[in-house]
Amino acid sequence: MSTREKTIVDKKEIQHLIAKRAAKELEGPCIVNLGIGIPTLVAEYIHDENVFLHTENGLLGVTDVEEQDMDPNLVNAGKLPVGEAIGASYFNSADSFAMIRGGHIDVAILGVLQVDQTGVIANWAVPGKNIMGVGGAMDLLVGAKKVILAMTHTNKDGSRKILKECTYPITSTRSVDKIITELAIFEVVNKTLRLVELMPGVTIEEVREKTEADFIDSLGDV
Amino acid sequence: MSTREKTIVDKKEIQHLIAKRAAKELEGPCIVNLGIGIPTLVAEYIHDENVFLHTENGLLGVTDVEEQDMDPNLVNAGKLPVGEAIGASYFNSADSFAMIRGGHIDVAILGVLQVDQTGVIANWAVPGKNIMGVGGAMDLLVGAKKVILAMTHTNKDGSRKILKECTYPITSTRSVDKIITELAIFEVVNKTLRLVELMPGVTIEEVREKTEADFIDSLGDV
Amino acid sequence: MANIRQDIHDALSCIKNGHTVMVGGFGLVGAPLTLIDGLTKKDVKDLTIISNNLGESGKGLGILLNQNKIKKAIGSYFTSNRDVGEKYQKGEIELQLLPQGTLAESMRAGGAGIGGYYTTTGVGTQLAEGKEEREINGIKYIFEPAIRADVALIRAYKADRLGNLSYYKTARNFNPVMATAANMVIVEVDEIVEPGELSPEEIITPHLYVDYIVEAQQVLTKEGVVNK
Amino acid sequence: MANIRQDIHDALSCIKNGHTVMVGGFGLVGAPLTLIDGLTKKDVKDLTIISNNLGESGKGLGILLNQNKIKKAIGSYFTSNRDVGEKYQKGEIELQLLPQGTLAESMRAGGAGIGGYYTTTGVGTQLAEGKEEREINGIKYIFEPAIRADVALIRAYKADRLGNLSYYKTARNFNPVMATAANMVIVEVDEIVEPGELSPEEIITPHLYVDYIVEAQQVLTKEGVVNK
Repeated sequence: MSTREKTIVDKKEIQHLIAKRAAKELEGPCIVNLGIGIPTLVAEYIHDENVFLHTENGLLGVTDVEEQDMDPNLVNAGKLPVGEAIGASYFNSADSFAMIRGGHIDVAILGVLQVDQTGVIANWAVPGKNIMGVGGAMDLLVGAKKVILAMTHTNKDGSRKILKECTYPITSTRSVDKIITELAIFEVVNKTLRLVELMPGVTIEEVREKTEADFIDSLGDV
Repeated sequence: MSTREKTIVDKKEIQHLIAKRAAKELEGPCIVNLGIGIPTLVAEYIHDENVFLHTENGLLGVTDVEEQDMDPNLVNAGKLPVGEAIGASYFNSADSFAMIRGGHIDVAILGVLQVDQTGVIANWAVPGKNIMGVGGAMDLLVGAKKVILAMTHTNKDGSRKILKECTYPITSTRSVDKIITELAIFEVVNKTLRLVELMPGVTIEEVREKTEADFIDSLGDV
Repeated sequence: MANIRQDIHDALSCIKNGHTVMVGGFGLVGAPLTLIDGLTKKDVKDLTIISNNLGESGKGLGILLNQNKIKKAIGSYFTSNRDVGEKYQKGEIELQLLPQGTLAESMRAGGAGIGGYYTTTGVGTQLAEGKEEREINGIKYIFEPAIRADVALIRAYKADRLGNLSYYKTARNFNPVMATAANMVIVEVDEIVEPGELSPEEIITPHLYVDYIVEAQQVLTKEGVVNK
Repeated sequence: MANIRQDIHDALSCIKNGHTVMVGGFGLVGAPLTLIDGLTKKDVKDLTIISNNLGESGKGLGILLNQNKIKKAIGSYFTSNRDVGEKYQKGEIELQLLPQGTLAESMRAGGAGIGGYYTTTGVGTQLAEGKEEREINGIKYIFEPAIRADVALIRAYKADRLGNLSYYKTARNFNPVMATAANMVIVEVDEIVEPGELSPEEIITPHLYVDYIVEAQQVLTKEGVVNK
């Protein structure tokens, strides 16, 4: 295996590690919206039949689909083919976002570019590049009852993403509730990050090194 | 036949005379909403299959219904039993009023308490009485492309209803487009009433006597 | 996901004194007759009722009115119940009259996270008094705030066990909109079916809007309201 | 009631230079591929396109973009077509980016006679710059005006001859909302059926919203867009 191939495998493994841990946060009955990227992978690890997936392009009751059953007109928000669960329903974009913005989604799991130490995120634009896409990110941030980030702890180049302050344009003034990475789990309480869990084999020193944001060590708390 | 019975028959005859004449205004394809009272009777005189009736409680494609087919859960805005046409559809109250307020109804035929000489109407409240009902009257006034009144020319006691100015609270600042009574037909052009037609056997003198509003005699106009 | 309740009283236990309660239906058509009946048997007061009508004299919400459980009513057409006027004259009830389209749209706004909106309906009339007027692209509008409730009592035709709802003909009316605009949504249905029995096309209210389901014990027939 | 047109060019004849055109679809799913293709063959310019995306590079609306027929685009996610950025850098296109929920809701407002509304989405972000902020019941909202178009090009699954429309799974997306918010609505469908063949429950867009119907000549398959 080449180094590049190895890196890709590692990257994929890390993404699945994060997704699998994020799935543990979901206890039915609940309505969940999964963002593009790592959050989409979370679906593979949900085994609770009372966790219902909502996708903003107009479907409640998203399931996996086998290759042979793929339908080009049945996709999720990432435009990937999906299946429909028993009891699924379809609705138009205005009705779908009315669900999101009206507070009817229990949990949104999202990816980010940056998150600051108050839990405010940036996930839709990079300064200096053309700002051309926002999709449903801002809607989910204001609407979902609980927002969980499923993200790699650092960027590909090793630079940090959990910062004192976002340098990219923020998505909302609302703080997320939880941050899940391949290294650790933080809860956001009163605009403060609390480290509540380390992933297996990770030390708090490593987390400190790879996190710019201030956080409280709450590992010992019950 | 007693005088009272005779009066009732006359009243019904007059109502049907007005409704029948109003139906002539409807040329398909068009979407029509019929108000409560005389306007509801218009349905009986529509023979153009491209005239589609909308009722604000959530049905496009209202038809008559035979006694034996009446369904207590299928009614019009006046809560009278109706039938559903081939190609009919149902929708909720918000969607139904979105149709009305969004300008998707071609013609509304309404009853009134009063109409003034600029075509502004009053049909929802009487001063001194409890103001307790407005229903969809204000919505239809602002939303329908064309509003036609189907009304008796005077009140039961002979008092006039087509006035210089409404003394009852107005329904909208928008003028109606046409007024149809058992005596005459007026068009409202630039906030001015134009008498365009006399009903059979009626003289302009009778119309003048029973109309307080100023109007232009446009009977001779082509 | 919805919970199915056998006992009406139990289903209504979340309704407290002073609550705002939406009640579906256009007259008796599509009204949650069983839940309304349950409410008349419940010890509760100072309710604000949001419903197009307040039933008829001594029927449906009209019973609740006569029991003096209603402090305030928001609707578009109270005229269908003559008792409302009497109560109003005596100062025993507060009324807020809205055009029917505004009533429906304000609920939709409440359910969709919208704070308020501008409509042309009512501009220049007595019902616009005290409301902010604003010109947008040369057209005059008035501001209408969103409406929400603590509890919505609605009626549907069929529910699957997840809580997906279908409706029957014009018995749909305000019910799907109210299902979106309350903290707690209680539905009475003619029939409870298994998930999958309602086709995705038939599902008008997806289950994320529904909290409790009861089977209807009272139904509207040609002969009036009867026990099932 | 809708008119059925055999000729795509004929169906598109109402689109003029400078018009604002809504185009349905979420990416290529539910996009009116045949009508877009027709538009690329039509001599027209200075269009404002309202669509969630601008197709992909060289596909769908992407062709129209490369033909320089688009003066301005309003959408939520132009990132799916890398050509958009290049055009934007060269100053050849004006972009208005809206959150996807705001895009959809503003169209609904446009179709429902609402002048504008207050949403929490975007508050405190760069996309709120220049927008009126207002506090309602202690919550901050921004004002968003309604959106309408001269013409909407949409895709549905089946149409009956009256113009009633049904949709296919997630190919529904923006199509039903756009059908309400344009002066002229042109629909392409997979199949035209007789009135009565669509059940009232299946009809998502009632015929009062539809002006012209054409049969789709291009369809999205697993292998991409193919001619029917």
